[in-house]
This record gives sequence, C-alpha cells and structure tokens, in this order.
Amino acid sequence: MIEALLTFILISSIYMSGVRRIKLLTGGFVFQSAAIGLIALKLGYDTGEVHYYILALLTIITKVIIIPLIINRSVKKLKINREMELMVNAFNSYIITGIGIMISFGLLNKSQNSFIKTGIALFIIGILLMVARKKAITQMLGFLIFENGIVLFEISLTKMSLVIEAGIVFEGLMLALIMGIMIFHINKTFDSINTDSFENLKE
Amino acid sequence: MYIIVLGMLFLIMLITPLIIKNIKITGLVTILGSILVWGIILKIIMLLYGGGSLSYFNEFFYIDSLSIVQLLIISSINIIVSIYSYKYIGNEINEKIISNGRGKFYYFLFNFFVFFMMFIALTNNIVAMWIGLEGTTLTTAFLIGFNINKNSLESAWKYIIICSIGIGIGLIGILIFVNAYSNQDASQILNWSYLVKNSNSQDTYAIKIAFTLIFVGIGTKAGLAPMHTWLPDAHSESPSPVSAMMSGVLLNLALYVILRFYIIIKHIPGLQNTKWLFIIFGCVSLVISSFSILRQTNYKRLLAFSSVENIGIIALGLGVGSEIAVFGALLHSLVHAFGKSLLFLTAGNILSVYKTKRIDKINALIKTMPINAVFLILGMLVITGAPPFPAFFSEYYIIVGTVQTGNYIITALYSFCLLLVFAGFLKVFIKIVFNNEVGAKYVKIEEDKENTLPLALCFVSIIVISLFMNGYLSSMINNAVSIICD
Amino acid sequence: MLPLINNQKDWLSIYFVLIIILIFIPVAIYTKGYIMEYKKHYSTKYMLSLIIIFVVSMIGVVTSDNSIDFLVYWEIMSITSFFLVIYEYMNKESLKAGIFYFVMTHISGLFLMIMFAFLYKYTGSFEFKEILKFSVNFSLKQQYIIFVLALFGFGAKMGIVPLHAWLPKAHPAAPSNVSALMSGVMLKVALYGFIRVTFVFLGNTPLICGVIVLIIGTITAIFSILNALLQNNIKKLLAYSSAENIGLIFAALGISMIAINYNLKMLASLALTAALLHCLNHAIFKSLLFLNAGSVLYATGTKNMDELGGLHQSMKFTAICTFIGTCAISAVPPFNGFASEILILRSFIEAITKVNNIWVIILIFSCGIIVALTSGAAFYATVKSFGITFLGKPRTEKAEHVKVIPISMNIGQGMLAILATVTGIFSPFIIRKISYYTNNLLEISGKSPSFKNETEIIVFTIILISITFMLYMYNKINLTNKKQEIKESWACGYTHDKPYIQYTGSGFVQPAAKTFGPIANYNKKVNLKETIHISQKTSDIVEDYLYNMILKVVDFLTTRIIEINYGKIQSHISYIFISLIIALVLVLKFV
Amino acid sequence: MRYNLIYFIQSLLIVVLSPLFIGILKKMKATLRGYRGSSIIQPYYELSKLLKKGRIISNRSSFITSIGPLVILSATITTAFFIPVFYTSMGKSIGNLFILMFAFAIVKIFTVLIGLDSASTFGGMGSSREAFISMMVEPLILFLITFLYIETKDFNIFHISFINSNIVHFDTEHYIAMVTFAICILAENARIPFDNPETHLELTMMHEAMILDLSGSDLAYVELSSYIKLLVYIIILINCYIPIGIATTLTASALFIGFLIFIFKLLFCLLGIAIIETTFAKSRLFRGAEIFPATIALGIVAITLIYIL
Repeated sequence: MIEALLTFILISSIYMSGVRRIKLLTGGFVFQSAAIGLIALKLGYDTGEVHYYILALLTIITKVIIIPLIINRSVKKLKINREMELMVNAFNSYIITGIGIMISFGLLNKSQNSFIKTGIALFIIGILLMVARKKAITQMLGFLIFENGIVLFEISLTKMSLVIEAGIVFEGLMLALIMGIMIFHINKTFDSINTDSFENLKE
Repeated sequence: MYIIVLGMLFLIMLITPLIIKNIKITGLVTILGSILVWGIILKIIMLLYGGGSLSYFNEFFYIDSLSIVQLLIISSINIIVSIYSYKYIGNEINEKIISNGRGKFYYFLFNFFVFFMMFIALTNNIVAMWIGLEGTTLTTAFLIGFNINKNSLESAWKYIIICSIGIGIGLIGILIFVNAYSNQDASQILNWSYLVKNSNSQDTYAIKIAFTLIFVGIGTKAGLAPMHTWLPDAHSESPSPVSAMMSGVLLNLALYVILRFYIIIKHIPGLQNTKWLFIIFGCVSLVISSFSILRQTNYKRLLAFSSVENIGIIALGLGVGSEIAVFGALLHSLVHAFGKSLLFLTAGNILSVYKTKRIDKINALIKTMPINAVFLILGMLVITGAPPFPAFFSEYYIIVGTVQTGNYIITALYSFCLLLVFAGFLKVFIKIVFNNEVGAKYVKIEEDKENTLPLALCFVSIIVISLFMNGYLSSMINNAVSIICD
Repeated sequence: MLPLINNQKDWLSIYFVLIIILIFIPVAIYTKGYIMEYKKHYSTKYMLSLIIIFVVSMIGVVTSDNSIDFLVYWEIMSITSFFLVIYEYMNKESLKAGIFYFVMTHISGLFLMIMFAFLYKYTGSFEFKEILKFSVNFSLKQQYIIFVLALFGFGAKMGIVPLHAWLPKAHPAAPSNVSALMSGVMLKVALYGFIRVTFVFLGNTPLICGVIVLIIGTITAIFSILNALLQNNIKKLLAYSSAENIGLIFAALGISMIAINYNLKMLASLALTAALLHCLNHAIFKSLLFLNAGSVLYATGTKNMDELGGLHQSMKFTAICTFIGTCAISAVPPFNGFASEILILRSFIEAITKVNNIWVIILIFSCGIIVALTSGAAFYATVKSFGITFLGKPRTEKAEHVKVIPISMNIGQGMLAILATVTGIFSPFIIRKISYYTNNLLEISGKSPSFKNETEIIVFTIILISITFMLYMYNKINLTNKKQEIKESWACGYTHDKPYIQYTGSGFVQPAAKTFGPIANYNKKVNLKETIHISQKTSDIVEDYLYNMILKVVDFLTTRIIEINYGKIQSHISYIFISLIIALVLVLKFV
Repeated sequence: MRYNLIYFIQSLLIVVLSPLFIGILKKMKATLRGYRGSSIIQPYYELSKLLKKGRIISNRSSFITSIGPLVILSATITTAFFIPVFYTSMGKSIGNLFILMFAFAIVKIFTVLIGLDSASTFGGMGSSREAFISMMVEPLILFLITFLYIETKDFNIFHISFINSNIVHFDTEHYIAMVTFAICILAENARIPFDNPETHLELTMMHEAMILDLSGSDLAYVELSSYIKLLVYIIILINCYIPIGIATTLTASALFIGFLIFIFKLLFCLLGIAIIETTFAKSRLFRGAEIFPATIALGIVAITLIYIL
C-alpha cells in the first residue's frame, strides 16, 4: 500500500516537472498531497500512534483543500493558466529530473528507506520548478512540492512531539497563504506574475 | 516564571494593535512593553552573572550566557526601534502614506517578529528554534512588503522564496540531525542541552551531511554569501526600523542557531574541521560584500551589504575558534547590532526628509541635518571599527585570532576586505555629509531633530559597551565563549 | 636585554613627548590667530577640540605601554587627523585628499594590527614589557615577519615610497597649523613606532632588513625631493620635502641596523643619534615652514608661488622666519638642519670604512651619493620656495594687497624660528644627550667617544657672529657720509620693470626639470596661438602607475563580483543549491 | 698661545693676500693669452675703489641684500680660519671638514637669494643655475670627505693634512680623488667650464648675474669673499691631497720651508686654473652638468680601488 502510494507520488512528480498548464500542476500537487496524507494515515493505522493521524489530517486539510483553493482562486483571478516560456523546456526538464533522481538514488542505494528517496526526488523537482520557471505561481508550487518532500522526510525519520510537528505544518500553510497574497499583490502592481519583470532592484 | 511574564507581555503587545484603534496608544504600549521586556531580560542577566544556566518548562526553555548575549541584543534594539517606530509610523500616517489600519498591522507584525526572535533565543528545542526562524520569515515578509510598490514587492518575493528554501533546507538538515541521534533518549532528543552532553552519535556521516545542510540552509537566513542575495533588496526596501531590526538582530540570531548546532557537533571526533564552513563562508561573504560596497548608489543597500560583511566577520571569528577570536565575534555581534541600527535609523530619518535613497541626490548633510549627519559619521566610525568604539576591539581580536591559529592567508584577506569596506563607507558617507555642490544653497531642515532620541540611545549604548567592556560585559561574553570553546 | 626599559615611560617615549610638546606650544599659539580666517564658514571650536584630541592621542601613542593602547591611540590619531584634513569641507579637493589619506592610514593601521597580533602570537602578551623580555628569542623568520609588517605599517603613515602618495595630497588640503602638526609631529610618531619595534623589540635584525630600510629610505628621499623641486604649490612642496626628510631619517636608521648587524655598536649609535636628532630638527623646521606657508596663505589667499613674490615688504617678520626655516632645512649652519645632516652623512662615511663586505660598502656609498644629491636638491627646492615667494616683486594682485597677520601667528612662528636657531647652535649638547641614551640602548658602556670636535659649531658660530659684527660696524662707518640711493632694478633696458620679467618658480627649476623631469612626470606644453602660454604639469609616477593599477584591478573585480547580486531570482535560488552541493562535497571530502 | 697665534696668522694671511693671488691668476691668464694684463695688485685697487663708492640698492630688495654681502664675506673669512695653510698639527679641535663645507652653504644661500632679491631677470637666471650646479656638486663633496676619511680615518682637515704630509707616494685612487675635487673647485667657484668669471654677457653668467644689482661696498664684499673662497678651496685641495712639505713642527725653518712650498703649490694650482681657463671654453649648462655623473663615477672607482688594491 505505502509502496504503491510512493510510486504514485514519484510518477506524479516526474510528470509535473514538465507540465506547462498550471491547473495540471495544481492537480498533480493535490494528488501528491493526498497520497502523502494517505501514507500518514496508513502509518498511523499500522503503528497506532496518534500523531500520524494528526499529521494526515493537517496535510489533507491544508494541502489538498486550502492551498489548492488559494491557487485556483488566484489563477482564475489572474487569468493565467499556462507557463508560456520555460527557461528549460519540457524535454530537458524531464531529462534533468531523471538524471537527478538517478544520481540521488545511486547515492542512497544503501538506504532502505524509500521515503527518503522519494523525498529527495520531490526536492529535485521542487528546485527545478523554482529555478527553471518564470511565473511566480509556478515557483510557489515548486516550493510546495519541496515542502511535501520535507513532510515525507518527517514521516520517515523520527517522531517529534505533536506541538512541534503541528508547528511545522502550520507554518507551511502560512507560507503558502502569504505567498498567495503576495502573488495577488504582485499581479496588481506589476500587471503580470512573470518574474522577468523583477528587475527594478539593480543598484 | 520570567518566561510566563514575558509571554504575557508579548500577548498584550500582540493584542493591543488588534483591539485598540488609536495608533499612538498602540505605539506607547509597544514602547512600554519593550522596556518591561528589557527589564526582565536584565533580571535574567543578573541571575546568570557567574555563568551557569536556567531552564523552564521541562527544559523547553533554556537560558545560558550565549543566549543572554542574544537576548540583550534583541531587547535593547527592540526598545530603540519601538521608540523610533512611534514617530516613524505617526509621521507616515500624518503624511497619508499609510492608513491607520496598516499602522496597526505594522505593530502587530513587528511585535510578532520580536516575539519569534525572543523565542529563538530562549528555546532549548532545536526544532523550535527552526520554527522561530520560520516565524520571523513569515512576519518580516509582510514587513518588507509593507509599502506595497514594485520594489518592495519584488524584494519581498525574493525574500520569501529564497529564505523559505533556505529554511527548508535547514529543516531537512535538522531532521537528519535528529535522526542521527535516534539511539538516544527519545523524549530528550530535541533538547539542545541534552544533545550537547551526549553528542556521540551513531552516524557521523549523517551528522556531517546534516550540519552542512543546516549551515547552508540557515546561513541563507543569516545572510552569508552567496546565499545573501535576498538581503540587500530586503533591507533596502523595508521600513527603516524593520531594516535595523533585521540587520542588527535577525541575522545574528540565525547565526546563533547555527552556532548551537556547531557546539553540539564540535565535540564529535573527526568533525572539528567543520569550522572551515564558518571560515570559508565568512570569507566569501567578506569578499563579495566588500567589493559590492564599493559601487553602491543606494545608501540603504550599502548598509545592507555592510551587514553581510559583518556577519562574515562574525562567522569568521567563530570559525577561527581560538578564544580571543570567539570573544571578538560575540562582541562584534553586540556592537554591530547597535551600530547598524544607528545607521539604519539615521538612514530612515534622511529618507523621510529627502525621499530618496540615492547617494548622489544627497549633499551637505552637515548643513541641512546636522544632528543626523553627526550620527551618521559616528555610526560609520562604529561600524568600520574605529576606536574607541568597541568594534575596533572585536575586529582586532579576530585578527589576533586568525594570526594565532596560523591562518595567515585569511588574515590578509580579512584585512583587505576591511580596508575595502572602509574605503567604500568613507567615500559614500563623507560625500553625503560634507560634499557641497558649487552654487547650491543649503538650508537647515526642521525635521532634523524629529526622531533623534533612538539614535542617541543607540550611541549611548555603544559608549556603555565600550565602558563596560573590561568589566561585566566581558565576563558575560567570556562565559559565552567558554560555552562555545570549552 | 635592554636595561633602559625598566619602566615603560622610558627615554624614547620621553624624547618624542618632548618633540610633540615643543612643537605643539608654538602651533597652538599660532592657531589662535590663524583660526580667524575660518570663523566665517567653519566652526572653530570643532577645530580646537580636534587639535587637542589629536595631540593627546599622539602623546598617548608614544607613551602607551601595551599594544592595545598603542593601537587605540594610533587610530584616534588617524581619525582626528582625518577630520582635521577635511576641515575645509566645502572644498572638494580637500574631501578627496582626506579620503585618500584616511584610506592610507587605515592600511597602516591594519598592518600594525596584524603586526601586534604576530607579536602577541610569539610572545603571548600585549604588554610591551613582556614582549621585551621575550625579544631575544625571536627566530629569524619571526623577525622577518614583524619587520616587514612594521615597515609597511609605520611606513604608510610616514610616507615612505611607494606609500607616500597621501602626503602631497593631505598636507595642502589641511589647514596649515594642522599640516605643521601632521608633518612635524605625526610622522615622527610613526617613526617612534618603527624605532620601538625594530630597535627595541627586535634588537638585532638580519642584515637584509637594514639594507631594505636603507634602500627604501634613499629612494624615498631622492624621489620625493625631486618631486618637491618641481612643485609650485608651497604646501605640496613642503609635503614632498617632509617625505624626503623621512627618507633621510630612514636611511640613517638603515645604516644603524646594518651596523648593529656587523656588531659596530658605536657606529650604530651614531646613526641612530643622527636619525633621532633629525626627527627633532625636522619637526622644528618643517612646522616652522608650514606655519609660514599658512601665514602666506592667510595674507594672500593663494598657495601657488607663481602668483606670489615680494612678500618681504609686507610680511617682514614672516619673511625672516621663513628665511631661518629655509636655512635650517637646507643645512646652513648655525641653524639646526645642518647638525643632523652632518651626522647622517658622517654615519654613511663611517659605515663605508667600517663594514667589511664590499657589496654592502658599494651599496652604502651609492646611497650616500644619492643622499648628498638629495640634500643639494633640498637646498634648491627650499631656496626656490623662499625666494620666489618672498623676494622680488609681487607677481599678481594677490601678493600686492595682503592682509595683516595677527600677532599670535607671528609669535608662533617666531618661537619656532628661535628654536631652530637654538637647537642648531647648541646641537652638540643635544647630540651628547641623545647619544648617551642610544649608547645605552645599544649596550655601549662608557661615554660616547665617537663624537669628537662636537663643540666646534659653537666656536664657529661665535667667530662668524663676531666677524659679521665687526664687518657691520665697519660698513656702518664706511657708509656714513656716502650717497645712498634706492632705485629701480635694472630691467635690461626697459624703462620700468614688469613683475613678469622675474624668474618664476617653474622657471627657477628648469635645469632640474630638464634633467630629472621624468621622475616627477614633468610635462611642459607651449601654446603659441595668440599669446604665448606655457602650461606645465607634474604628477606622481608612483601614483600614476602603481596606485592606478591597483585601483584598476579592484575596479575589475568589483564589476565581476557585483554581478552576483543582480540577475534573476532563479539564479539566486540556484546559488543556494550550488553552494550547498559544493559545501557538501567539501565536507564529505575533507572533514 | 704661540700655537694659536700661528694658526691665526696663517689664516689672516690668506684673507689679506687673496686679492693678490687673484691678481696673479689674472696675470697668468693674460700672459698665457699673450697680452700684458693688469698689475697683480689690481684687485686691491678695485676693491678700494668700490669701498669708496656709495651704495645704490634696488627698491625691491629686502634684508637679504642689506645683510647678505656682509654675511657672505664673514662666512668666507670664518672658513679661512678653520683650515691649515702652511702649518698643521694633531692638536687642533676645530677644522671639521663637514662644518667647512656646510659653511659654504651660507655663502651659497645668500648669493642665490641676492640673485632673486632684485626682481630682475638675470638674477633669477643666475640663481637658478647656481643652485642647480651646487646640487650636482653635493655628491662630489661627500665623495671628497669619504675618500679622505677612508685614507686617514679622520674628519678634521688639520689631522688629515698632518697624516698625509708624511706620505710621499700616493696610489692611483688618490689622484683620481684629487682630480675629482679639482673639478669640484671649478664648479663651486664659478670657473670655466661651468661659468666664466670674466664675461659680462648676461645670458651666460652665473655668479656675476646674481650680484648684478649690487654696487659699492656690497659688491666689494662679495668680490672679496669670492676671492677668499677660491683660495680656501685650493688650500683644502693642497693640504688634503698634496700636503708634502707642510710644517708640522713649530720651528722657524720648518715654517719657512712650509711657507715656501705652500706658495709654490698655490701658484702651481693657480697656473693650472689659468691653463684650463685659457684652453677650455665655457660649456653649456647641461654639458657642464654632464661632467658630474662622470666625476661621480670616478669617485666610485676610487672608493672601490681603495678596497680592492
């Protein structure tokens, strides 16, 4: 079950690395987050510890419901649904992702922990989306994927006290919120959310 | 006890802007609160006079000499900046630049920001430190984008993206770090005070990776080059009090978090060389910032680069690791906080009068705004390390440290960068303060003495530091040094 | 090792404190009047307080007994002098010069910081006493390191070539009383530091150190005096001449170091005495000349000597003082410059006969020739500065209508002029006193037999004065009842002499400009259109080439490095990851 | 007392007889050129004529002109008292070569400043050239002192001549040094090839140009001092480099022989100058300046020779 979900996460994330339409990206992100939530649920069911349930709940509420809502709202408002010019085109993005995942898996071949491997794959894709895309909203999505990777890490490694874990997830949510608001403002002031227009601060 | 009082105070300070409509009362409450906080911190400092540590709430909060230094910086700068904000926000509202609501929002965020910083310095939990840092990112993001315009939004976006990534990397590092200690007592594992006593891990390889991730990740927040790119933009675009707070205190605090981890791992055999991370990143920061300072046309950016430089100096001093250098580094963080606040606040005054950040638009400040001009020059002397101001001693101790440990190349690089920074500062500030354009008439501007009390406070604190440097202060810093160096 | 440093306030400190106070008093009196000129535009309180801090910090430097204090006072001295240099801040040139000066002194300060850090490393203490106790144990490498750092550190402040470029900029920019203090005293404070470190702390330095000091000193002397020769700005000329004198002192120190190395204690003592005496003398006459330049500036408003001339009529007292200063600086007995000049030349000559290494001898001899040439050129330069400024006819309006100088300025100048004469005539006693201490420093027992014929100058002066007096009386008697007329000078057949037929300052040094022009980068352009117009320019070649090259490199690096801060946010994100990967690789590889 | 008296007398003789020797020099030159020339006591006549005249000074002149000539004369006279003439001993405490050489600086500075004082073109020209030449001569003087110090380990001119008086045979380097010093004399005393003392063509003058505006007794003092200066230099040359025969004991015979030999050597030197002045032409200023590097090179050769041989 967990393996299946992880595989789903991996596939979805690789798919996302080359997608242009923001709606599809968001969709991918929703499924990914849902899968992570399910993993947490499953783990909670397996181990019987409460904090997995809570984590699952928080993840599902924030990342499957609230954040996509915010994104969809801004996408609708801003009337953008597509990343027009990619800094690295889709083909190359796939190749880079593939190579990155290969290398990281190769380095981690001793580790039996597939959570970490998947987490690193998510990091790579998140970074790629942040570095190789121009729209602010894609960057935000990239960051969220990055954060999903962190959640996977968190699940796999150690259990921390509830407050702490809640704090981490809550701050992820806040961050997404703030980014959403900021994108809104940026669109209002710049008439675009293309980061190319960020060139006033030169000296 | 003290912690509870502190918490209550912050609660009050946070709620006030939300419920009270009058912005002036909010400001006064903030000032009052900050003074009370300062008093409590002083009390704590007194308690820890001879070293040792305090802990509260099942060791969730833990105070030792190292955190005292940070607490002192935070609370003192907090007072100064609150006083400054009172007039600053008042003026902005009077001039219809911002609405009343935004003013209250400012206070809310500002107090939250201070709260998070205080939290970092007080907490013992290594993940809670991270939470605190992330919290500062969240609050300051809005503070940077406070004047909603193109520049500030751009810098805020840059800030939030870059810092979030950095902080995220830091979190990964912390997770790996904690995981490496999974053989230890699970309930204590997140406590710094526990880890520092039981630093032997089962997996040094993982610790290495974890520490590097933490260093680079949180180093982004600390403004170490080349992860500093958010810093000049953010500091130059945010309101001056916030810049002062961020530059003087926040950067320091991020470095403090790294330092906490470093203290844990430096006892692990085979990991002593991680100090080179401090040294190399410190040097890179120094080089990049000092060269960048030479060609700035915006004085707030110049100050921001100087922050990068000073963080580089502090990191270098910590990395060199001999006691005298660490002492220098801690002293420098203290002085830099006050000196940089002084400069940023003065810059804020100038900005509010001249409405421009461009250096070439401002001339003969000594005639138009004599008081601020004097403070600007004094601040410049403080920051560039001129005696009798204590920055001279801290910089000198770091030189001595580098020489003592035999890192002569670093000594040379360090001195060269200091020289460049000095030249860059001198060129700009002397130009701003003294340069007379032929034929131009300079009249004294009335707003000059508007907001000078916080500047004077900054300067007085610096004088106090230099007076007490051989007395109480040095014993306090020495206690902190002994925590770092053992 | 050194018995004289039982207590830290030893004679070396006292000697320099004495110099400082000796110069400060007349300058302070002078300042009282001179400051009137600034009252209109600038704050006089500010200047007075800065001067006091400046002098106190200098005394602090020479009396401090640990390196932290030393550095603190040193830096305060730099800071205050910087603010004094930019005192006339409305003048853009002086701001520029001030910044340049401050950066150079900062270089000096940094070198000193590093030097004291090394001393701390080797001896484990910041206290001079402890350093002294340790000083015999310095290994060769340690000596080299400390020596080189001290050379650059103190040298930048003293103005040895190639670190001299601030001198000719800062001195003309500063108010004259400040330049008098800076040139007369501050340079000496730097010298004090150098002597303290090399002679007291290091003691017996390797031969190569002495040779380096000698060569640098000689190059400084000849380079700066030839530059001085071609200047038309009085204060710039004096500034270069200060560098020249520092070069002379340095050369004497070099001889002393070489002599110590060959265990020629007596010679070393002689050379060190020469250096120390020249410190005193230079302090006196250079401050005197700077004060005179200040008076000229005060009265006429210009520093360009080609616009001056004939000031002896309107400023008689200043003219006489300047004449005394000029005599002193060009080593005319019985004014004080000659005493140290003789000692310096003498130490060169004795070194030639006593050192037993032919290469060192040839080196010393060549340096000696250059030093002699230097003193000739100094004569040329100062005679030019006095003669063109004060003698002849006023060349422009400015020189014709002069302001009256306040009495306090005259008192200040007069005191220094008397000092210059007194220290010249009684130089034998001063030499004896100094040599007693230098012998002590170099552990020579007994008296100082190396200085024979020392009271000769007093005999000489007495004879000279008596003969002059006799002649004067004779002249008086001879001229009574004879026709005495005052006529216009013969103007080569023209009916009335125009002021421009006189030699100008630049004309006066044409022979030297032709011979040594390239050293000062002398350029002359003759414009023949409409009216004949000659324009000429000098510039510092060290500055032109070395400094500009360094600036270009820094500029290039700046352009490259600053690009990191610009660019797209995407690239900024990638910096984080790149540095993460590099850090990871490094950590995993090396830790 | 007798001791000091003899010094006093011999120096006084120099002062008093210097115009006579200049007269002899002029006579020699005239004879070499093939005409009769004036009487050898002509300089005395000229001086007394000048002293009788009144004084005209420029309206621009300062205290330099009014006291300069006096100081110049007294400084040269003083130097005359600091040198041995035909008697020397080891006991003398005065006579330091440095002071002697620096004493001429008094003369130099006043002459140069007098040139600048009168606000005329030629004065400045002369001063400029004189200062330039004296700057170039400075190393030569150092060389002279160095050489003598190496030879005799003393700076005192009395001692030097005393020590050197016993030596009959000198090495090559000694003669090289002597030639160098001879050139130095020509340069310092404004003789051909550096300057022509007789010319009155303004553009080529140096010494004469500087004192162009002096008249009457002032001119007399300066002229007399220039006579004495030349003699003092020649005596230094004689007594330092070829002091053979100088009286070293206080017996009448020794003094007499010393005196005779001295007069002979002096006349020989004057003849040398006369020959040079009649056979050479005045060279351009910069040609003249080129001689100095050459002589400095000579000096270096001599110093090195002293160590190698």
